[in-house]
Amino acid sequence: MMPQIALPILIPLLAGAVSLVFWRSRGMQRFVAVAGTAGLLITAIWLLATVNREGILVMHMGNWQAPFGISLVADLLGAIMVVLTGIIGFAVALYSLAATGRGHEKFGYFPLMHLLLAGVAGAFLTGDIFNLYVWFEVMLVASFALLILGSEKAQMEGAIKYVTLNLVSSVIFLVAVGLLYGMVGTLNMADIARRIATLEDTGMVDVLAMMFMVAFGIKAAAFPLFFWLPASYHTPPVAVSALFAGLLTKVGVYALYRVFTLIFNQSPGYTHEILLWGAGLTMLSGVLGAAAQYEFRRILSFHIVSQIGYMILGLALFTPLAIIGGVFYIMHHIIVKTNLFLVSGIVRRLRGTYQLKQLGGLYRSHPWLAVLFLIPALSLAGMPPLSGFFAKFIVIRAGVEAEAWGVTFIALLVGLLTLYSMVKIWNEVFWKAPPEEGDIDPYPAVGHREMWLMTAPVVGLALCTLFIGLNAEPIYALAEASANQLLDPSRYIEAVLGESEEVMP
Amino acid sequence: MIKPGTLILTVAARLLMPLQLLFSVFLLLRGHDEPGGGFIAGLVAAGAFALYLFAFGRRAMHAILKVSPRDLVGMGLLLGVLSTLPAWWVGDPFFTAQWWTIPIIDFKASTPLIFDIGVYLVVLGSVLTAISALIKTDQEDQSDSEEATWNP
Amino acid sequence: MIGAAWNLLLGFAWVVLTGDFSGRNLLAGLVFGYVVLALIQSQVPALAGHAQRLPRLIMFIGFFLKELVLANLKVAFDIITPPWYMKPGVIAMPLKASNEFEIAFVANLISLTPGTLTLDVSDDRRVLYIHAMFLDDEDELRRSLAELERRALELFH
Amino acid sequence: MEPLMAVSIGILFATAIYMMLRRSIVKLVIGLMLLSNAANLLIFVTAGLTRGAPPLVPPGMSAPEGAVADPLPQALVLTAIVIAFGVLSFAVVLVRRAWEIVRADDLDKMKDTDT
Amino acid sequence: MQLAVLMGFLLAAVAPLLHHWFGGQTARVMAAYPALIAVWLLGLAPEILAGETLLLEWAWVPGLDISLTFFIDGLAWLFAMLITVIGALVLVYAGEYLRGHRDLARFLVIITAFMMSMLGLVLADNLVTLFVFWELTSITSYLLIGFNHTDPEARKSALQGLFVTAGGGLALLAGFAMLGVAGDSWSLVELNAQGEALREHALYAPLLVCVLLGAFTKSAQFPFHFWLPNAMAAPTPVSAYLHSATMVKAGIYLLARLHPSLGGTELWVITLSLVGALTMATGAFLAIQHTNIKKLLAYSTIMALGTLTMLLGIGTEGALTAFVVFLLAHSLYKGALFMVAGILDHETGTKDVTAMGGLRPLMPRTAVVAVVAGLSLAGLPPLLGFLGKELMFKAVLEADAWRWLILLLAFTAAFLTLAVAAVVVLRPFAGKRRETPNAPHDPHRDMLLGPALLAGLSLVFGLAPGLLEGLVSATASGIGTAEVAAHLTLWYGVNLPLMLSLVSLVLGILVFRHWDRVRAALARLEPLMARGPEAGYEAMMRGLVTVAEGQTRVLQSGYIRNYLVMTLLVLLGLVGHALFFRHSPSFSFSVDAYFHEVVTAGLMVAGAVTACVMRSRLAAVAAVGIMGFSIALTFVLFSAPDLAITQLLVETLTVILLVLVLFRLPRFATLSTTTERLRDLVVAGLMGTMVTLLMLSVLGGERLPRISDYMVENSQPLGHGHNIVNVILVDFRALDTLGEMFVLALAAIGVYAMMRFHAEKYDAKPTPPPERYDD
Amino acid sequence: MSTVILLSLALMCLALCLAFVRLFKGPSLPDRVVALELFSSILVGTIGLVAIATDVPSLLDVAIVMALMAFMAAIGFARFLERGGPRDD
Amino acid sequence: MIELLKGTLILVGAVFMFLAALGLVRMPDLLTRMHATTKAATLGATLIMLAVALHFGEVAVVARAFGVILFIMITAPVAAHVIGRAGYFVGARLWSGTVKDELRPNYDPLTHELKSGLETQENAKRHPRETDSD
Ligand code: NA
Ligand code: NA
Repeated sequence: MMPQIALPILIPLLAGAVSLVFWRSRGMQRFVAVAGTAGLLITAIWLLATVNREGILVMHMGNWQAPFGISLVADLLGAIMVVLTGIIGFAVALYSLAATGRGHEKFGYFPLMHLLLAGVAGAFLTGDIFNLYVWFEVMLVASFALLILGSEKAQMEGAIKYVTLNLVSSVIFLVAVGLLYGMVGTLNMADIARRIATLEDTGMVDVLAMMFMVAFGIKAAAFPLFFWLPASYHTPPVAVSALFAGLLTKVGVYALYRVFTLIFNQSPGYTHEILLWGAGLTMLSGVLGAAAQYEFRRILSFHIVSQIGYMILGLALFTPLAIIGGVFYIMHHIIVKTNLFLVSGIVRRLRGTYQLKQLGGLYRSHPWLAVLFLIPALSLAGMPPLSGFFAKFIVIRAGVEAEAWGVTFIALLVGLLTLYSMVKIWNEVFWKAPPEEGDIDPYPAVGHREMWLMTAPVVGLALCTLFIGLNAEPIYALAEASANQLLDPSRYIEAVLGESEEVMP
Repeated sequence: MIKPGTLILTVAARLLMPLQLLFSVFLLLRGHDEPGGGFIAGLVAAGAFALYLFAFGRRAMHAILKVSPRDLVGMGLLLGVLSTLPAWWVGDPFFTAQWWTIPIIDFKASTPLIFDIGVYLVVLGSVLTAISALIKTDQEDQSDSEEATWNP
Repeated sequence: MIGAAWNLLLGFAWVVLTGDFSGRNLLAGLVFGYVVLALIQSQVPALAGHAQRLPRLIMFIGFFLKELVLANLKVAFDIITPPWYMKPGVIAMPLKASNEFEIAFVANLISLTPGTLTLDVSDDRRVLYIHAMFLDDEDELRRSLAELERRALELFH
Repeated sequence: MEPLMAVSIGILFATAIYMMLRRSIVKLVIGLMLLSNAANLLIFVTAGLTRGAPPLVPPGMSAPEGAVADPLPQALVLTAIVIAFGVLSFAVVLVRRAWEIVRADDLDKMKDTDT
Repeated sequence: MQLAVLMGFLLAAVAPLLHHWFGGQTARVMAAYPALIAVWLLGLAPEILAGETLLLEWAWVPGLDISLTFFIDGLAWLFAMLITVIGALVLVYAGEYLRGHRDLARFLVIITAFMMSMLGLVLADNLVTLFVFWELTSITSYLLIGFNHTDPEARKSALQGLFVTAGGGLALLAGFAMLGVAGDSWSLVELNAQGEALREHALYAPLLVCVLLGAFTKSAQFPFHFWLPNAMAAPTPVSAYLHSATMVKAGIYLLARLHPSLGGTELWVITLSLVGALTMATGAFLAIQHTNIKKLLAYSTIMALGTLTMLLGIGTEGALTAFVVFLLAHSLYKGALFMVAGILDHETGTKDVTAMGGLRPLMPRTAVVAVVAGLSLAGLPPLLGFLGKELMFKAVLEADAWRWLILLLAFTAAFLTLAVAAVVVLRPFAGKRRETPNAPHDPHRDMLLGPALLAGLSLVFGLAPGLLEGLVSATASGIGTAEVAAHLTLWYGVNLPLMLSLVSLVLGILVFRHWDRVRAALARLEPLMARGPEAGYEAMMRGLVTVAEGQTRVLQSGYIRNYLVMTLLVLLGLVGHALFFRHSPSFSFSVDAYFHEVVTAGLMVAGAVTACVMRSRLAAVAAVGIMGFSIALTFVLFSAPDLAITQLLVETLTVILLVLVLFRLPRFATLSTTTERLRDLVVAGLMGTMVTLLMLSVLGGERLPRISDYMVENSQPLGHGHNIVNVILVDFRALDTLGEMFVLALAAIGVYAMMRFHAEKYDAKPTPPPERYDD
Repeated sequence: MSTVILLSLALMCLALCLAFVRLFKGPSLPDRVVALELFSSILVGTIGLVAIATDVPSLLDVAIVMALMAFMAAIGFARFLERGGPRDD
Repeated sequence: MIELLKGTLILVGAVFMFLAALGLVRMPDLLTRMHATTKAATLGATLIMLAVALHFGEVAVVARAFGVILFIMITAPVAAHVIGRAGYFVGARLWSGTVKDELRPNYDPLTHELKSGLETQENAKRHPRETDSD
């Protein structure tokens, strides 16, 4: 028994339950917030190390052999994603200690955060398609609740769109699962993959592939299904935004990777071609959205969309290098995007607004913050030698190798426009003189402890970005190994179901 | 001020609530063998308390519940998660059912049952949390504009 | 004493519900009944109910069933036939029943009897307001309602 | 019966979507309710319908005699119903709070956060 | 060497710390570092000048064939020397120029990082590594240009420079990717070894275009030249460094570096020579229009860059020799002149040459330096600039394609440059003394050290060009495909180039004499200039914002209906397409149903439809209740008691909840028009049809055996339960159930928080200000 | 299934339809609530019939829950009315 | 014999159910409709449950069938009372053929006080209840 497969789910669940039991005790909640996310991170790293050493790990929950029970499966992609979840969770937990109001704490901020992480980790580790739906819902409802915490007008308006469109996505997913079960009579993804290969009518498989594509496309905020994201991500407290920005859409991307490598790999000429179009338009439309914005978090939100395009592009090209690029991109993006949101939070804490027009002068007053912004910002724009460069480079190289000129061109162009947005922020927030010189610090000084708590995770994430950039080889090797697993689904299937064929009733 | 329930309703609630609660426990315990189980039982119990709430008001419901519905939720979740752990102790994968027979009353206890009880508590706690929050807010709003909304 | 009666009742309900009439199950039922009662103890004032009145109960059930069926037929006839024979109205019926439980019991019995429907109890609990379908002979109706109440109250005294 | 149910479920979906496209937030929520009900029913029906044989093992036996209804979709639907209940409860209250805070029932008046 | 570069970055990072320790001496201390590297490079000189090359291997990301391997040949060595030597001088100069400036430490950070990036760029053997340093120079130069960041012009210029160069950088990345793919190698050494194959490759043309885009933008070639003069917003040492030795020459370096692998084709020759010549002429032409000394110099830089490009395009042995000499000459005199310009600016407080005059007596030493450097710029003997120009004319006359056009452009550039040189040197120092904002005098020796040294070298190499022969040969051999043996002398005899020089001298003097009139005449061309490439750039940026706003307005409209419709249409489109074109729908429609079953289904539908048409909210709720109860009955009819119970309990509780909630909500209003309703009906109807078709397809299609058979068999024996559904819920699939209870709990927390917590009313802490979306 | 049961089921279904008609027509909210309440009562009977027809006693559990819990909806509606919720019927 | 009894119970039960529904549709006002539904439906359900008890004949099932009867008998009148009362007080219009209304004059819509018409000075006040406001 290898507990590390399930612990990244159980620890945040337990942490969530414990902090709910102790909802009256602020101290306990804060302690559990740090301890729980740290536990998640540690077990996740443990898991990744094990998977890296021993290959795909499987735990049959309840000791029911696959495909009868629910199996947790950790392949490299899953394990990587869980580690990222741990990193983001831990960073945001630390940040939240300083940035979260007492009201938010009292009304369930920390339990919600734990459970969001649990949902995300569960989605990454489950090997069962319906169980994936369940974790999606856990994650979703946790995000609903986090989104409205505080009940402000913008939050409400954003939440209505967020909730509605995500529920539509859930329903499409659910319907697809129902139809799939009707066809193949199983829910275990490895088993589904094996059985689908035996179907004579591949047409219906493509039909189902389309349903999954739309369902996960909404979650991933792909074009033209991303509306919920820019409508809502800038409304909640910033730590929440950061958590969402880092993890939620990536779960959708992960799901796309999972099903379109494992299950729907029969007719890539059809399915992945559509993904390719989606990827290109997603990149473009997201980045254009950002170009029109003048609010810190809105710009960042639209960029999530455009970056999702790159990740999907990796999947859509469906070559080994492209998948490597996609995985690399996901790793890079999660860290960088979260970090940018956290920086935006510090900026707002210092200046009281997210509006670029009303900001300025931070380069002079907080040079360290400028550096901390510049690292993730340039990384996001794909500037070398930061993490984003390698991510973009691999994807583009894959695009060139696959001779997909159109999307490669878009990918390059979008890189430039991303740089434009980041520089816009830099210009307006850091370089520009503050709008009113005399009124530079309208908000009381930030306490030392508070600032330290907010800065520490930002520094940590920036170091991650730098590390991935300067020492890309291990990360690349990891992405490569993960891509190899993804492109050879038989390894996954074998790990889950064993080699015997007789299991199929 | 509107009275929470009429005489007939309050009496009926007093009679029905224990009956429904009992029935919910019954559904919970035999759910493994016949229709029922934690969810269904929890929903019935929630219905019972909702009836009591409608008949006697929020404070009376809290008085009879003794703990905060949020505590129920927390306890239920904790129970649910903890019930997966004994398997670890034995070396099985999480969630592997463990069965014990309690000697004197010859009762078969098991982790699935504990799990089901967790579900029961969560369902009960969640529904009551929601309903009582709604009603409490209504009450406050009502006291803001006493009587103003009543126009038969 | 009353608590014990309730306990017994709940235990019995348990047995009925489970359909398992073994002694052990009754014991379990009594335990659960006890738990439930303990939960609601503070909310339940004195209740009148005596199990030894069983024969009366059976008689009453017979009476009630007869009323139920006959009156139902009367209403049914009016429903099926096109013209309305009914003369509905709301009447106030003075109550003999004194405690809440009795009042509620009587009120519900009246509601269950076709042709009459309890609307409400006055705030001082002395009058029951009843909607009746057939007020052609109001006195007769009042008499039969009083009879129903009398028989019902017998169960408690 | 399944084809007939398929048509019915199709109509349920249509009504749900029609409701969701209204401008009133309350209708939106009702639409969501219809939608999730329709989806649950779809899972149930797609797995195949069986009359008079619930997936219960008779007392004293180790397996049911004869074929019983597929229990797995039932379990899935049960889970889905409860999840939908939770989610929709949230949505319902959200709508109410949104109305209280934004003071508009009209979804067209809730577009400030986007543009 | 790699370590040296990396340490350099580290040095940059700790500059603030050093500044803390050394104060005003920091720049000098830090200048020692590039000087040291220069010394080390000098140690390599014997081997390099002998034509040997050095390959210093260093792994980085082997998985991607990315290495930090450095390759040093003549070309790299020359550039590295220029970078480090001029770099050290600029540091010393800057330390004085920016003395007491509050951002001196930051400046040192950025310029050191920039220097190291340049160094890495010219030494890198790997395409990707080269690109990494390439982009680093873009970023650092962006930060340098925007150094005076509170000035909107500086910010704008910085952005322009970055946008143009980074845009080109992306093209370059694509080009490199294609190059790597085409050559199946990422090492420049290996790529250069297989030039033939590359030039034949199908990707040659696109990759060349991409690479050229990168190089041209970086090197401010026409029509991307406009960013460079704007970059003069930078503090003077920066400009000096950027535009003499370094960043702008990165593109030139790259072209030279790739010459063996990509050069020599018709496409290459024509593009480079024409673009180069055009750039030359444009630069020179624009230069004489300006009175700002930095702009004058900047445009003349553009002219020089054009020259270099053109020479690479011509690509003959003579052209390559000319290339190296011109490159060196330009680096020396332009570095010196920019620093002189900085001194003038510093001392007089103005950058306008027309506002200066008669400074020679006041700043004699500066004047000498200026004159020497100016003469080199003018291409007059006995300075290196003269040699460069002569060789250039010679090379142009060897050009294969478009010879006379190129010659005309080159000639024009030459005499205009001469005029510029005269303007830059003579206007400030000669003539009548003019009053300037500050009282000028010779600057601190640190500031004179750099220009003096560079001007001196111009003179030394001009007088003794033989000193350079080894270097030029080595370098030109590295660029060309064959060995080049350069013989340099100041006097090649009376030949056509010399004639051309003479004529240009005369014309140049004429232009200088009538400079004011020339400017006035050219000013009339202003409207034409307004349509230049810069205007195109501006229009593009405006267009970007317009398109972006338009797209956002259309897509992110804020109307949830539009979002829903769009989402559903995508679903309909994709699924519908797959359903009809990938799958041939075949389904049997046999209805075997009892009356009561049909009625149940009908009631279910009727309930739903009623909920839609009801004008009363509570009636709609009741209708939903009917639908729910009918569904429960369906579950009963088809053997799902657990489901039926759950459904009806949930339905009941939902009704209660709805009623509690609706209490506060307004009544339904009719808000949509008939058209809208019709549209929605169509969408809804299509969706319903699609769902039905999907279900029928699955129901009538191939169906594999179920895993649930196992559960039915083993629920009692292994799960110890008779209710199989419940055994699935709490045992087989307990993980689902665990998730589900958390969903419920989360929903409850959410509801609770929504009802009870309003941050605005609640907030206990006065700080931080309430989180809110501010508009 | 025997004719009696089929006939009865048909009757019950007609009854369900009639209840639905009242719900549809209203005219007032209490009328609709009464219809809903009746609907659930008829369902109890229908479930009993189905239990007999299919010989599955466990369906009775559904009937019990229905008998015990379905009236809660009516209570909810009544509470709404009594507290003076805005009526739009 | 049992079959016959069962069949009769079922059929009669179904007929009563149907009548209840018919009454619901046909009756002219809220209160008279409620007359039709509450009783007939209760009776119908009772009869059918008796048939169920007969049909299965096992103790467990019989007990459950009686459970249903019991619960319906408890809940149906309560529901009827609650709806009827709410409907009446909220202003449901009575049928034109209604002959008398003794409640209306005793009800004060502003204070929601419902008098009995038999008040003396000291008992005119509302009885205190052990419920809180809600
Ligand atoms: Na169950
Ligand atoms: Na009649």
